[in-house]
Formats: sequence, C-alpha cells, structure tokens
Amino acid sequence: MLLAGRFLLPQTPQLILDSIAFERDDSLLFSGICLSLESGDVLQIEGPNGVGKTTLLRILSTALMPTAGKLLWQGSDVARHRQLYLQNIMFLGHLPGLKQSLSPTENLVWWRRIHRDHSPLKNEEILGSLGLCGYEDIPCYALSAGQQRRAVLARLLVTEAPLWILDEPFTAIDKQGVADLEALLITHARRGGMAVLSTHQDLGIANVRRFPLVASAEVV
Amino acid sequence: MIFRFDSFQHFLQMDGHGGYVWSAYLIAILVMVWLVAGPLFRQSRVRQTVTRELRRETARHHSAGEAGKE
Amino acid sequence: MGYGFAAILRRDLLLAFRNRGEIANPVIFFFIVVTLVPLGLTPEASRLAEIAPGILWVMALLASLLSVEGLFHSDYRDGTLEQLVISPQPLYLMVLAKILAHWLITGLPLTLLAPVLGMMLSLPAAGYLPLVLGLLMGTAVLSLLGAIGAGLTVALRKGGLLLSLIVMPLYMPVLIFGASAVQRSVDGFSVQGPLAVMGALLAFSLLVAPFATAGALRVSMHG
Amino acid sequence: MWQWFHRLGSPRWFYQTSGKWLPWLAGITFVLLLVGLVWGLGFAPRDAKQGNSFRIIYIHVPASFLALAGYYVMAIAGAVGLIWKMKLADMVMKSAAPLGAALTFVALVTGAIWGKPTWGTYWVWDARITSMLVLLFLYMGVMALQHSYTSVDAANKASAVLSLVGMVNIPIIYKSVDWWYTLHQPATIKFTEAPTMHPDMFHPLLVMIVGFYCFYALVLILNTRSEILHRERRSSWVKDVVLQNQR
Repeated sequence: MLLAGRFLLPQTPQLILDSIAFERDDSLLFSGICLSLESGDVLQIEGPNGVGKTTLLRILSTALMPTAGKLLWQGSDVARHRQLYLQNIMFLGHLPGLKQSLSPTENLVWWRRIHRDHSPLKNEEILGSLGLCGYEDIPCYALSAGQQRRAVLARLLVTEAPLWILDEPFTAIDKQGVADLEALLITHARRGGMAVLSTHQDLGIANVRRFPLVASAEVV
Repeated sequence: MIFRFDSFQHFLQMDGHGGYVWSAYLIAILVMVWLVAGPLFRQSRVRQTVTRELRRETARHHSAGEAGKE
Repeated sequence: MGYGFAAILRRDLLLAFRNRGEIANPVIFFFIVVTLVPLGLTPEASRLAEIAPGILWVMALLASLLSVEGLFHSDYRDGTLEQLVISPQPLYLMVLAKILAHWLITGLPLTLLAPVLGMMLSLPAAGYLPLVLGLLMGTAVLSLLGAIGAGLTVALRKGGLLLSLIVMPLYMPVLIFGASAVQRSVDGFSVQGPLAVMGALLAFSLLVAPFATAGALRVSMHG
Repeated sequence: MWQWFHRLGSPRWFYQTSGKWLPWLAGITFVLLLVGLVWGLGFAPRDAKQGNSFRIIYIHVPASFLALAGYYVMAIAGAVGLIWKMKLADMVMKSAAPLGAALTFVALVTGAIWGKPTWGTYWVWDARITSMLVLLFLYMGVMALQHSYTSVDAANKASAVLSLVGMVNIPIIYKSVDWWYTLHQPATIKFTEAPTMHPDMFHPLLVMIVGFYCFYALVLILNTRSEILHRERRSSWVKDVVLQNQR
C-alpha cells in the first residue's frame, strides 16, 4: 500500500511544508518556510552557519515541533499521522547513532533489525560497496572519522524509506566517498525517492533544487 | 470573646511557651513578607531594564514607537 | 510491535558485554560500602544483625542510583536516542527494553550478591528469602523510577547529582517496604503484606514509568 | 509581529486582568490574616494539655495545607502547559515551585518549634513531619531541574514532567510513610486534630486557612506577573505598560 502510494502519481507533491516557523525561548529563528517535494527531487538547503539548517531538518524529522505551520505528507497532516510519516523517512543527523564499541557489521545488524530490513543483501556486500572492505569487524572507535561516516551511510541501504533527510552528510568523507554518496542519491532519486540535505558542497547531481534559508528579519 | 491574658507581659510570656510561639510566628511572617517582596522586587527590576532599553532605543532611532509596530 | 523491543534489548546486552568492566562497578560499589559499615560502626554480630536489613537496602538503592545515570547517556551522545525518538515504533516499548537491560545488568547482580553481604552482616536466617524477593522486585522498581530521572537529566552536562536529588524522594516507598519486609521476617512476622505492596509498586511503575520516561526523553531532545 | 506570543491563555490578558483584581485580593488577604492572627494569638482559649504552645497551629496547619495543595497546583499547571502548550500555564507552574517550597519550609520549621514544648525535642520522625520533609525534597527537585536547563522552554517542560511524576507519587509516598510510622510506633503525643477541636479554637483556624489560600493566590499571581514581564520584556505591550507607569 505504501509502495503504491509512493509511485502512484509522480508529479503530485509528496511532502509539503506550509509556512513553517520556529521559535526558541522567545526568539524567532525563521518563519514562513514554504516548500514542496515531488518524487525524484533532491533538495539542498543552503545558508550560513546559525541560520537554522539543522533545526529545519530536525523539524522535518519530527524531532522538533514547528512553532507554527504544518507538514503534510501525501496530503495528510504529519502532526496527526506521525507514525505513518515516520515509516517513510530516514533521518541522519550530525550525530548519526553509531555505537563506537561495536563494529560496523554489528551496527549494521542492529539497524537492519530496527528498520526490519529483510533484503537479501549480505552485510559484507553493503559495507564493501561503501569501501569498508576489511574493516567490517573492527570496533568503530578504531576507524577514522571518514570511515565512521561511511559506516553510517550503510543505514541508507537498509531502509525502504522514500524520504531521506541528511544533515551535512559530506562531513569528513574523501572524494571517493562524496562520489559514492552522490551515486546513492542519484539512484534513490531515479527510483522515485526524495532527499533533503544540508551541505555547503556543490553537488555533482543534475537537477538539484536549492533552497536558500534566510534568518527571520524579526529576530530581535 | 475575651482576651485570654491578664497583662501584656503575660501575653508575651504565654506561660513559658512564649519563645516558641513568637519565634514560630516571626519566622512565618518573615517568610511571607519575603514571598510578597520577591516578585515585586523582580518586577521593578524588569521595569528598569525595559526603561533603559527604551531610552537607548529613543537615542538610536529618535522614535521609540517604531520598533514595536508591525 | 515487539521487534524494536527485542532489537534494543539484544543490542544493550551486547554493549554491556563489550564494556564488562563498567557494569561490574555498581556491584563492586555495593560490596565496598557494605564492607565500610562494620568498620565505621562495630564488628559485633548482634548489633550488625539489627541494622543489616536497612543497610543492605540503602546501599542497594545507592548502587542502583549510581548506575542509572548512564542509562541514556551514551545513546544521547552518539545520536541513537534521537533515532529512537523519531522511530515509528512506540517509544514506550523501546524505553522499557532499555530499562529491562539495565535491570538485568545491575539489579539482578545486586540481588544475587545481597545474600552474601547479608551473611557478612550476620543477617538472621529468616531474613534471606524476603531480602532476595524484595530486591528482585525492588531493584526493578528502582530502575524504572530512575529512568525517569535519567531521561530528564540526560541533556544536562552535570546531571549526576541532580538526578539523585530528583529521584531519591521517589525511591522512598521502595526502601520502606523492602527493608521492613526483611525486618518483619527477622522479627517473626508475616512478610506477605510488604512484599505484596512491592509487587503492586512494580506493576504500577511498569505501567507508568516508561511512559513518563518517554515524555522526559522527548523533552530532552527538544531542548 | 509577536503573533506567536498571543495564543491561547494570553499572558498579556492575564497581566491586565489580574492587575485589576490584585488590590482587592491583597486587601482581603491582609484583613483575613490579621484577624486570624490576633484571634488565634490572643482570644482563642489555651489548650488543656499543650498550653499556649498550641497557638502555633494557626500557622502550622494552614501552611501544611497549602504546601500540599500547592504541589497539585504546580503539577496541574505543568500538565496544562505540556498538553495545550499554553505559555501562561508554564509560567504559573514555574511560579508555584518556590512558593510551595517556602510554605513547606514554614510548615516544617513551625512544626519543629511546636515539637520542642510538646515532645521535648525539635525533631521527631513522625509520619506527618517526615512526609512534609519528603514534600520539600520534591519541591527542591523541581526547582533544581528548572534552574539547570539553559533553555527556558526545555526547563519548563522538564519540570512539568517531574512535577506530574511527583504528583502521582505523593499519595504512594504518604501512604508508605504512614505505614512505616505505625510499624515503629514511637510513644508520642498526637497533634490536636481539627474535627475534635473546640469551636472557639477552630474558628480562628478556619479564618487562617482561608487567609492562607488567599495569600497563596496573591503570591502566585504576583510571581506569575513578574515572570510574564520578564519573558515578554521585548514585546511592545510591556513597553507600553512601563511607559504608562512612568507618567
């Protein structure tokens, strides 16, 4: 049913942000954010530090509640049908939930369990495709920052969620890693998926939509 | 209704229990006065800061009302 | 619904196994502080026997309190907690899984160690069964209640002392009924009453505490 | 401009309405407390067993009442703030915590002073006093949590959750302390119980209880007002209020 909904009408907006505003401790961070995403869209949120990119992405992930405005997923209000929406998103934040004392394989096994991934892909294949061949069973604290980041990206391969929300996914990874992630994004978009990401990097992906986030003028 | 003590002296002493009774009442009254004075003091401090800010604003813009309007 | 519960339980037990040294700490703490009592008080068996029920319970409570601080800490620091909060599965069950794992690696060992320490404090023979039964249920209640405090303080840099301050008053009923069950048994009375109340406390906190903890975690993530 | 500030339960509305009622409430509170105080201290008959030390009841009992009731006020305000995201309720909750703690402190100290002539010692592990002490700990926990968050919203939400948990636990804690006390049964004289009191003693107590309720409401409103001013100090209406006062 979910799949049918996902691919049914490619040109109707799947996710709509309807004049989202966020206020913390009596000061307004941003307001009136309106956006829509269709199947196959890759959206890049741009803006200087401190403008609220992470906050906006966390609102998209429902980790934060917007002060005003609405999120609509396939036409239904996310605040009301949160469970349904959460089944359709994959959020990777600044801190992506990698357990340092576990190896990449063990982390992957735990993610597969929690995402209920039963795809026939083997753990070694997934990690190998991300360039972690030979590092599968080393505890993550012994890996470099870039390798850890790659291990985190394995998460994107074990979820069926059509909407990816990625906060600074290119941090700490090398050129090859950037290319790998871009390839992942392209494949995902071609399959009808969507991605929202924040990065300062120029993406090597055709048809990236850009959204410049500006701070609310009303901040005192 | 009658006053239960013969003299003011008696009222203060309360048959030897005066110290306890009066100290209990004194502490209670002190706490209660502090409870009322606290918010009033805080309120006046906020008023002072707002006044100071307003003065600064007027100095900057020459019109204090501007900042508050739509 | 249960897969998230099982996944978290398995992962937390695996993590605990990886950091074996850390999980032994509460148990060692329990052992050491109980050893301090005869040194500070008296080695006289009759006087130790008199205070043994209370001492054992207070120390078990402190040991549980010390360990509960770390319940959500590493998950908060590496972002796992955020993932759990936005997971499509009920947070209630996932929190319950974490608490169960915590109890299995602290409450249960404390309970198993208690008879040994009771012997060292010359606890009379009648006290052992209610001690173990009481601790078995009581440490679970302590983990459940402690989780609320841990959830509320997880985002704070210095949450440890604050956690004890907000959780200790909630621990009091557990202490009262747990210690008095042992005391009553030693004095030759029936212990069904206090143990039944302990069971009721357990059932009630099983119902309510994970719910409150889930709320507390949401608050911590928003901050 | 500040439209997000003026949702349900507008603090501004509360500030302006409460400002009109405040002088009346203050007057009534003052009269009630004064009458109760003079009546209780000078005109109520002395207790046959305890003598004049019994007069402490006129502050001890009302303070204990409000200490406990205040916790419920705080928790319910916290719940309203959590469920309906009402800022005013958050402010009421934040104001209720130090007020309740202060009244609990008064109840404890007056109880201890009363204990000296009655039991011969300041501190007895009596069920009621112990429960009052636990209540003080609960208040202190909420206040400590409130102060340790840097974000105001997070602080309010966290202390609301904690006070709700405390509210659920209070009956359990009280019952268990009661049970613990009857188990150990130390020989003590019981406090004079209200229902068996002579009417001449009871009437001033009633006046004092009502007076304390008014006092509680008064201080709660004062606290909330100062909190409102502080949090909305940048809004235009607060600036207007300040300007008006200067004229």
